[in-house]
Amino acid sequence: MTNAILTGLMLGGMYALIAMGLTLQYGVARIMNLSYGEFLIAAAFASHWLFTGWAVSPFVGLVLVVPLAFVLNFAIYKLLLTPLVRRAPNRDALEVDSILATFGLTFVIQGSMLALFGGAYYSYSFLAFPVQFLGETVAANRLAALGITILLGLALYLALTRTRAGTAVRAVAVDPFAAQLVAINVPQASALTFALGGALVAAAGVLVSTFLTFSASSGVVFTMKALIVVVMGGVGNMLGCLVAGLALGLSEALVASYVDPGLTLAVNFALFLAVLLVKPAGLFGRATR
Amino acid sequence: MTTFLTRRVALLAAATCVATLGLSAAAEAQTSIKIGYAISRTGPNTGGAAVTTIPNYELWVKEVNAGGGIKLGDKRVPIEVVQYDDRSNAEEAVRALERLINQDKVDFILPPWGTGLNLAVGPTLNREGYPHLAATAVTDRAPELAKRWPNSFWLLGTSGDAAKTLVDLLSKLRDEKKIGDTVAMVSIADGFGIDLSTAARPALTNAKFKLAYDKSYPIGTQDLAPIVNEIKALNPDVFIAFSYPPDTLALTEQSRIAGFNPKVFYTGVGTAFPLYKQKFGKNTEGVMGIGGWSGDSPAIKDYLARHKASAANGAEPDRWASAVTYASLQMLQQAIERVGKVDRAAVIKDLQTGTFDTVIGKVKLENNMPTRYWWVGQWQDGEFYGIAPAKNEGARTAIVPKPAWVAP
Amino acid sequence: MSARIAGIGSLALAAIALLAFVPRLGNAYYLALSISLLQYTVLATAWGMFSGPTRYVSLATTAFFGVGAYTVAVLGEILPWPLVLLIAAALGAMVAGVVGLSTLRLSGVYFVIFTFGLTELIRQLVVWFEVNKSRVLGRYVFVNITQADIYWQLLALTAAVFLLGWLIARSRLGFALRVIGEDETVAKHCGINTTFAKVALFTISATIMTLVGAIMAPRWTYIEPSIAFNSMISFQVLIMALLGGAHRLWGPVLGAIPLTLLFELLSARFPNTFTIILGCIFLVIVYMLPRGVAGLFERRSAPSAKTTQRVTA
Amino acid sequence: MSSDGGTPVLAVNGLRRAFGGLVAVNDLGFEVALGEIMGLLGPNGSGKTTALNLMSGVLRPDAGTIRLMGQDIAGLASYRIARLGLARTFQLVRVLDGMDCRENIRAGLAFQKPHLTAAEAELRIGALLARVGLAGHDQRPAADLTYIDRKRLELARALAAKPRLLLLDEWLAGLNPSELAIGIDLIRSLRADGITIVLVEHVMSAVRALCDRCIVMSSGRKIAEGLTADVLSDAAVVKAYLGGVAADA
Repeated sequence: MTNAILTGLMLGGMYALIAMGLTLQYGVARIMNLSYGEFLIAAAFASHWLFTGWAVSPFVGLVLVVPLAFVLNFAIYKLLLTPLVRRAPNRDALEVDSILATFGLTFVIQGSMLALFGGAYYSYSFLAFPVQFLGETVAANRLAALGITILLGLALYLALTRTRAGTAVRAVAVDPFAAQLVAINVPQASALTFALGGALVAAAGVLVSTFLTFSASSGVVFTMKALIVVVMGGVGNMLGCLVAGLALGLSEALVASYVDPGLTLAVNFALFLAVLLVKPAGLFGRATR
Repeated sequence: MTTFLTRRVALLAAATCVATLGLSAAAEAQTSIKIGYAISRTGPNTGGAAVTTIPNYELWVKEVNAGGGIKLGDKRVPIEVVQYDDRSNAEEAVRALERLINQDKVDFILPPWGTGLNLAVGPTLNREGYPHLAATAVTDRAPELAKRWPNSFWLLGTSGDAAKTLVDLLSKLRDEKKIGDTVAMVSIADGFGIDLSTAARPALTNAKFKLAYDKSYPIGTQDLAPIVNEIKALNPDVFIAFSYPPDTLALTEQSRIAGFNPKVFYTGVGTAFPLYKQKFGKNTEGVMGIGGWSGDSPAIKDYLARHKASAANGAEPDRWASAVTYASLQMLQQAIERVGKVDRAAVIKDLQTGTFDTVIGKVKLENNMPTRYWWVGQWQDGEFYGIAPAKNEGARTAIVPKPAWVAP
Repeated sequence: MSARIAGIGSLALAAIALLAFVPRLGNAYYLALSISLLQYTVLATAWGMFSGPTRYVSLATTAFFGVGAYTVAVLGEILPWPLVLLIAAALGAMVAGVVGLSTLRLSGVYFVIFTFGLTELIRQLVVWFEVNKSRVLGRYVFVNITQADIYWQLLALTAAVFLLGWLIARSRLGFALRVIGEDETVAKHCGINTTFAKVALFTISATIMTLVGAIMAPRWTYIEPSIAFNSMISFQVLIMALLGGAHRLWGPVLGAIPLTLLFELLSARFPNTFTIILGCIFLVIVYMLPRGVAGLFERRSAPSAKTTQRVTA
Repeated sequence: MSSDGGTPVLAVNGLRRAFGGLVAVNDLGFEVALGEIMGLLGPNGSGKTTALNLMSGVLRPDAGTIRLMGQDIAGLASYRIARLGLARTFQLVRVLDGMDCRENIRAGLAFQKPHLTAAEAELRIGALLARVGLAGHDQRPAADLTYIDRKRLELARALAAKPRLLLLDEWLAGLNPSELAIGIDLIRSLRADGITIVLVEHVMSAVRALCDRCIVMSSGRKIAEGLTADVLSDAAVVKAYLGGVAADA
């Protein structure tokens, strides 16, 4: 039992990690980023390249890749997405435009990765040894990823609730128009949040690459997983992200252990659908929009 | 207006499209042999195609053209390639082939990667009379399909055969008292995994093995730890996973971490990939998997070297379908050269009856299928050797029990 | 007015009659391309029928397409073809009705992702059923249906879809949907049973998608969940419809046809850099055509900028 | 209480609705008689709009009854309430921007039973356009209208349903003095057609000019009810407004 729960927690932590960046990008910057998973895979490739080519530990890689991703995403928001934000009269229109634009971006990034790395599977071994944790044997890399996820989540939570910039970001998430009225620079806050989301997904990519096999075309899997977690938790809500991620991870591990591994994903989706039917705005979403 | 406008736009666009295509498809005398293929460069099949199929197609074309081309009568003509991306989609694959045949008027077609796509393009290739050398499809319907489509050749065999060979090997090991009789089996919930597990289940029961665990998991499962942990608790002698590459890696990794080390550890597609060796290094020792090749044969050693030299980043071939794929290309070439002209019916006939000299040895097809396959391979000393069927030339003896996992 | 309708009607009939001769060209590739064009035309138009006026962005296209294809996989060899199609349509309508009733209260991205989740759930359940109950995954469909038959069926369906769409647009239901699309709260206060209207249209649209899946299935011989429930179809259809302009009945077609041809052209000319070029072209289109292709053809008397952009949404 | 007996057009009793801990409407009760114009007053946030939303079915009440012509409509779907003869306008004017003026009004009548024939409907739409002062604007997109014309169009749409009860949510807000005079005349003329009206309004001159009776809400509760002049001079009411809008009275 402990083992299933522990596995579920690690898996759920991974889901939450994957989704954290998107909840910022979508919840605050209002960009429905379909190329999200591609950014994750790009970071995974970067980590793989650093590790196998230059023997750079992924933890060090994190320090290199994450700031780079931040700058890159900031530039993407400023160059590609700002025109869309400007021309969109309302949130619905922006949603449609951002779906279309990031869908195009998906192809560009995926195509570039295919050109650079080919279509083959990639995987490497880092911290791939067993450790004892709470009396159970678990993989060190997954445990490390869970630890970093918790740290990142905590740091983000504190940043959002305890700092001025964080308060501004939360204000934009609730009502960009009203935020403008209280002298928050909404475009700037949105750009920074989008970039922060991009940095988080890069961190997720680096961590995930230490224990998952990936290829240039596996981005969409992560995009959809992230979207499901974000929506289930309530858009723009960090806590919701965490709870939804853990719920999915735990249900998956428990079903695999006690019911039938064949039903894990079905149960995952059923759980997601059930949550939305009961709470149409997600677990922690605001009831009306 | 609406419909009219629509059609006008459509026709205009279609006309542009046709004009562009027409230029590239100019008719010509037989100064080259035009070979077309549609392969998955994007989508979920990309991983498989990129390891097993694409490098071999490219290697073969490069080598043939470097040697002056394919011999037609007394002259050699180079190969000209037309290729498309089927986007891992059955509909795209079918349409791409129809385009290769009707627009590009290619002389021969190389098949797509994977069972599903090979089956999807089967009727088209049959209707148009192109030889269909399916080197990456495993299906129990292969004999029936070969009868239905006499132009199709199923070089990788049937899942029933694969399962039976594996069970025969296990029975022999048990008779030799090397293993007990509890088996744990997992399979991926996809055509491959289900076909194989459906065939293996009765075979195991008939051979009086005890199936302690028998479950499937969906494609895209991110963490296989619960499965491995549960199986470890059952302490089986034999672990069988009919898995796909990402899961093959994950199952191996998880087993190593959980310290699950059964006497026989067998995993599915991906075990024979170079990536497997790259990732697990010394820990590959004793791991069994689907496929294998005669690693000691000079032809294979030579092929391995050439593949490494030719492929991007010096990638190695996988130790199963790669060699078969390359062999299928050699067969095609030899058949064309024996016929001496682009006569597809004659080439099909030659493929059905002829004997071919390939990297996997002499091949003679019976009912459009080879008579020998490698079904079980094992990593021994950094190479994935075929171990069953034992009657195959170059078969090694299985190392059982599997040595303990070592720290990486 | 009626003269105009008669004119359009006879033009449409003539076009269909003309298109019916495509299989007679004797070129399997043109036939295949035409099938592809029709397939996406019908799917995108059906998508637009529901999503255009209501502005619900649905990713469930694949779910219905897959249900249709799988119905054929299971029943195709057993029952006569018209009956198979009928059963497929009924199944699609049933699923759509249930889904519609339970989900249409979700809004925005919640609906988008829900429909995606639903597709995956249906796929997972089909897989689980096949694995554990029928113990086969991947079914073979050997039915006696030629490519030309598929083409003609799709052509008939295309005609039916446009006729249906035209009739709906002129009906009270169509008007109700336009009002809902403009402002759902107002719609309710005008006495519109918004739930009924949306579910009805969702069901109609889904039934058409299911039929497309069923008609296309015999083209591939072999059907497994990853082929039938290929989520790329949902994305492609959505993009085509949005690009064409989902707010007009004939909008999606303006996205479906150029995009299908573009995909085709690019994958032929640039098999290796296909994706990059496609992505770039895509971005350019998004920035250059903010109102979809349909926007280019619309009357110049279009209202102020503010409204025009709302309509795109 | 209505003085002329008979079933009141609207009878609200014990109405309550809370959002989390905040009780937006608390034990609200009142009646509106046929042909009456009743003012619903109160400072911002006092629960007026919530009350309107409860009556028109946007929100479900936690408790209480709402009777329209004697029939309890509490908790019914908006569209059912609309078909029973209740129409409303919105605090922030809502017209269908993508449609022209005729279509906007058609939206108001197309879904009412019995259905009109096309010819009848067109006739009625024309009459309504004239009635609210939009004659000649038939094909004009609603988005191009001025603020006052948007208000007129919204009213015409509400009237298209031939409602028995009309809820006007700050319909006169934001109009300049001459527009205000026109607006007041327009509403007054509705009464002549036998339409009963509940008027939520901050413009006190309009309240004085139009309303027979008023109720005043504060913090979700009714704090005053009676003839308009009496209510507006009530000490509690003045205190609730704290000199805010009352100053303009």
